[in-house]
Amino acid sequence: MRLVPDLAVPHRPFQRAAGRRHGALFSAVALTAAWLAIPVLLGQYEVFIAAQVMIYAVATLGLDIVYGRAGQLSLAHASFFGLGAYTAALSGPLGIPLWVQPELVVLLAIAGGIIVAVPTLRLSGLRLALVTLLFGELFDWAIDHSLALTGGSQGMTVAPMTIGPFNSQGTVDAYLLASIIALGATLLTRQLARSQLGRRMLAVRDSELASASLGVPIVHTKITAFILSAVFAGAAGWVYAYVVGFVSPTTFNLFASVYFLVAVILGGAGRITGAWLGSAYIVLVPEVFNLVGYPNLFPVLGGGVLIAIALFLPGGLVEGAALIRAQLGLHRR
Amino acid sequence: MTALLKLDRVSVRFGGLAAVTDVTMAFSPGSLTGLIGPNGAGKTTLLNAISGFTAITSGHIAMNEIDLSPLSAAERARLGVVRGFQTVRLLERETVFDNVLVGCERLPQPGLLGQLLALPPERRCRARDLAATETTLRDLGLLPIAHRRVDELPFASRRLTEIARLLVVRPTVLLLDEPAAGLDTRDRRALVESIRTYHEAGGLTTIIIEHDIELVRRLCPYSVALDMGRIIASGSPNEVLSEPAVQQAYFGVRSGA
Amino acid sequence: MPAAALADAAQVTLSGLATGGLYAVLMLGVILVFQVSKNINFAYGQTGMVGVFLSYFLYAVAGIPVVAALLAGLALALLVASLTDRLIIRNIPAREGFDLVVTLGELLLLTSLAQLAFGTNAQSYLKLLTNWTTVRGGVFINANDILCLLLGIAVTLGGHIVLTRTSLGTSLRASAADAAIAKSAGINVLGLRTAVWTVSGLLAWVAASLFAARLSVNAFYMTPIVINVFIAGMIGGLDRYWPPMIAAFTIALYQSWAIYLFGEAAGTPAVFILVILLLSLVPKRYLEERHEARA
Amino acid sequence: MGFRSVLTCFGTGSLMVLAMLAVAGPAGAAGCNPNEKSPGVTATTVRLGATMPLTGSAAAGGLGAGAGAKAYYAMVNAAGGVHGHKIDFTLLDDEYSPAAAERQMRVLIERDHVFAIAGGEGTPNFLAVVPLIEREGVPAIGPYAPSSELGTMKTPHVFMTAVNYITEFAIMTRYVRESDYARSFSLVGVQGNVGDDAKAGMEQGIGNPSIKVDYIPEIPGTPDFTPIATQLRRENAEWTFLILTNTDTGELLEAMHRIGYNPRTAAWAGMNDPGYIKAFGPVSQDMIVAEETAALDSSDPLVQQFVTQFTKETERAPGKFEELGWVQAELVVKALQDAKALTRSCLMDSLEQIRDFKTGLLPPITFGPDRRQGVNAVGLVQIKGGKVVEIVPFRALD
Repeated sequence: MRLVPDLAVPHRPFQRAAGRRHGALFSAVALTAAWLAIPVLLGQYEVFIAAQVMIYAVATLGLDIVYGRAGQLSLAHASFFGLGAYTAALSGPLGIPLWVQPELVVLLAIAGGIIVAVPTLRLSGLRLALVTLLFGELFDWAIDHSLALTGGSQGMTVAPMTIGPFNSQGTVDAYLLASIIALGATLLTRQLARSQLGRRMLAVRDSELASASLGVPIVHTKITAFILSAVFAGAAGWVYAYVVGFVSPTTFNLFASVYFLVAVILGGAGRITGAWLGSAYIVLVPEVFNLVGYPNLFPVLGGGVLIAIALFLPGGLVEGAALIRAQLGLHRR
Repeated sequence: MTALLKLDRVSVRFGGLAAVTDVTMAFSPGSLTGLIGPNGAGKTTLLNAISGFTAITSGHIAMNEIDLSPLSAAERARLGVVRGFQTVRLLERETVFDNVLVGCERLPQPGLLGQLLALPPERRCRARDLAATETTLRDLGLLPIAHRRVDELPFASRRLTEIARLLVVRPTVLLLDEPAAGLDTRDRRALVESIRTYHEAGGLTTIIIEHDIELVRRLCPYSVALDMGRIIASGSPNEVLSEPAVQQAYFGVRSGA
Repeated sequence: MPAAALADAAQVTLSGLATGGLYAVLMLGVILVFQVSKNINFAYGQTGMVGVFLSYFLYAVAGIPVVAALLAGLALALLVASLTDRLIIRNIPAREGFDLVVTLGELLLLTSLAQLAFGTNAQSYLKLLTNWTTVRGGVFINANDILCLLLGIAVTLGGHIVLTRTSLGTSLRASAADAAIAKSAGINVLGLRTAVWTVSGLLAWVAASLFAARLSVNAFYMTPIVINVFIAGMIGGLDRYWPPMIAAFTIALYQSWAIYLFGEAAGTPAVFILVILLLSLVPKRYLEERHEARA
Repeated sequence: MGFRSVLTCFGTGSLMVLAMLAVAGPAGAAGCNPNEKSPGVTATTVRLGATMPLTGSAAAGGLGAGAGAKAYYAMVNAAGGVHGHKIDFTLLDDEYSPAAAERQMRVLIERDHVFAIAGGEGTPNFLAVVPLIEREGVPAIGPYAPSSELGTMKTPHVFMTAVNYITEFAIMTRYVRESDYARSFSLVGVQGNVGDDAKAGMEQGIGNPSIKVDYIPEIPGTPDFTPIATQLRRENAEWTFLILTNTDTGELLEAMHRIGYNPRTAAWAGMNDPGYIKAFGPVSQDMIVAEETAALDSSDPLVQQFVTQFTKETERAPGKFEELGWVQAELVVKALQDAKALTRSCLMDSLEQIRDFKTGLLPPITFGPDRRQGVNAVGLVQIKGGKVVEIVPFRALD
């Protein structure tokens, strides 16, 4: 018996169960079909809503990185979303060319992520939450007090992004644009989950002591998580502004940040499917309430859902579904 | 043979409380040392001081002539000084496999973009890490439960998972804090066997805190007894246990409790 | 310094200290809750708000006598506070930040429920002495300011006396230090905990009522206030007593001076800058929260 | 795969969407085209929509105006509708929030496919939807959204009956200058377009560049007005003008009162409201308030007729907001009735033909091919002992 791994000798890579491969292929086909069906079968408004789900999914994936994976509670997530959105909105008046904007959004998000992350690295729990909250308030304040540029609380119109025949405020075009970043963000998150970086974050979340004992650079990992989450939110916000054509501070306030938390926790922290489910919830459920004429019930439900999930299903919907599957014996190994 | 790890008059104080006082020790490469002593003797504090979780008040700790004092716990871990905890700390919602895989942190890993974009170096490193993990799991008999979530496993498997995570990349110094606590006799025996074989094959330097004197007797050729933060005896476990000071510390305390 | 400027300065200081007094009332509730249950309740301000809204609704809309309306509002605040602990806080799983998340959920829930049930405005609430004013040396002294300031001082001193001089305080500190040991010493830890949460509801309701007389009121009005109180708590440290209480007064004074000197717009960034400065300058030892238990 | 090929693989649904967008471009005053295909019109109905604040801090306005409009449409429908088309009026809640208004307007235009936007309540929430309205080319008739951004050919689809705040404050300031010989003024206004307009109007009304207006911008829902009151006391102007929400106006006056600063005051039309006067009457004694819609106890037969008809429809007495919603609906129905056909271009054409339309509730309304501001006059009232006394009837600036 050789007990010590000898790294010089190549090993057979570890194989996952074959059944999973088939499952993944099946879901990929089904998702592609659904993606194609939405703009063909549904009306203009419904396609717009589908695009919103995808945009919010990108931002939710971002919060899932910093909170769901790295365990750092950020109440400034909507502000990063707003940072991207206002970059798009202000690019018109400030004359920033389109090709510069994505880089600018990423740079601003990195800068914002660092600004929030660095003072909070010494903190945890309540203090971290409060500093991020304060940062969010500061963002709101900055918008409110830069009237000439942003229109303050009245918000501002965003000129569409046009490239040849492409117009970001056209329904199908918006759907495509949202699909592109949603796909990119999902693939990036999937790769993050497979990488050592992703596992480092989980380690930092579950125990900083254990992480240190494994050699995980804790500070570095937290900053990376904050930056990645800010970049995801910023990118989503940037596309949001171009697709919706209008930005105002209420979309990016504390409650918006709490809704993102609802999305992450409802879906299941640290799970890609969870972030998508959560995003669908925060976009679609208000629509349903609106449809039946009670738009104000959504915040009530949001608060209730957050409490109920935290109390009764802390793993979120994804874990709940897994539990049900296990109960039904469908997934016996 | 020169010592690998040297502690020179190490003291740790918490406010007015002296947890460890003037401890001088040397551990040669490949040694396997049992650290014994009653509760509150300063064993865990000493382990914390070596692994960097507690700052030392005075003295020196050096490994291979490198002064460890200015290094953080994570930096020491990357030099190969790794430790386990009394309470098992795992990635609760992940599988045994992923928990062990995270131990590959101590191998060189690609940069941020390399990892996120799955560039070729990342693919190579991932293949390397997967292989190391699989081997370790097989060696420790964890392969059958590799894809179970750790939060649904019995304590013994969780403990073994934690140890696998430490061993997946060969450490230079392995520090274990009561690894057998909470295990039944059969699991203890298996654990002792795993540690012994790994130790012999890998030539790593191991320090184990253990309350189970029998286990120390079976496993460790050498042992050190601490009481009130000071070394009161050292030598083979049998020698140490027959020292009057150790008898006094152990049974004195026990009868007083 | 010209007399007018001096009068202005006194005015600003007085109004800042009055707000500080109410912050201190809230802070005592935050400290007590933190000590017995190691939790922060983001919905703390809303606990008082729902009480105020209910009493406003009963008094101004339903026409119920003012004392009955006030008692009903108080009862609601006490109920919400104790249920927050009994039904929610005690049952949450130990996951990263779930206590914060769950009370954020409650914040959202209470705010939107209050909006649905009572509408968003509770204007022209009880005046609570805000309409009594007297002039001393060019400074307009409002009776409500004095009331708030005195109440803040009384609560601060009273809290200190209860915590240090009474057997209740001893039990409290014992369960704060180690609930298990306190329990074995015969202290009814759970009962004490419920009592503390209920008292926090009382304090929140008192402060919310006084703020309602001073401020423009909507369902969110307690949120920025409670955030300031939490910030003061963060600066002072919630496991201590005097530093957070003093921080409560100081932050209110600081903010009203910042607003007076640099205009309404300066309020938010002034606090942010203060926090960032303190976090970067204060020694790390001071900021350390209790780490994970024994490694 | 190029962008176009992606489009083709989506099939006809998306192409129709694209075609619609192409048609919807900037319409302008192209004249009446009776054959144009307009959404929202069936053989028996014409669908109209509006968003108003039905919840939130400004809900009173939206609820009242909504009730007024619904009562008018009910009356018209009971009488057979417009050219045989019953009016199908959808009112959605915009919470007085620009973001919510934008979402709801999208619902009206993209999901419900309304023919036109009929009325509205609130400036920031309506300004937020103007780009969408203009992009989709939907006529919007008579929203109550006073703003200098609207009422010009920059926004050709929006037909304004609300006097903008420049005009309102210019008329009010001129009256104060003439009657009181006032020499020093301060203004507290909702920051942004609203406050800026009021300030510009005051400067116009003062007519003397050497007299400056001390302007303090305010954010709606400011919790503590003491700092603003202290600042006002420092400036110590004879007159303080206010353009804030009703609650904020009252709270600010109380804060001023607390610190012993009691200048003469004037405020925008919103304070001409029983709820406000009931809550803050004592601190608002002698305040001058603009009057945008006729007093409900006016002797004008048209006003009396409105009160009677509204009461008959709803079995309750109207308030100011109901009056506003009613007159918005009245203008919409007039334009629909005069339209040569129920297409958007013909509706626009019909609106442009409206000259000196007397409702009694608003000053006479006049639009034109390049005129989108239909009303330019306000009256003035004064709050005295918890009652409103008219001091100047509707008058235009010049």
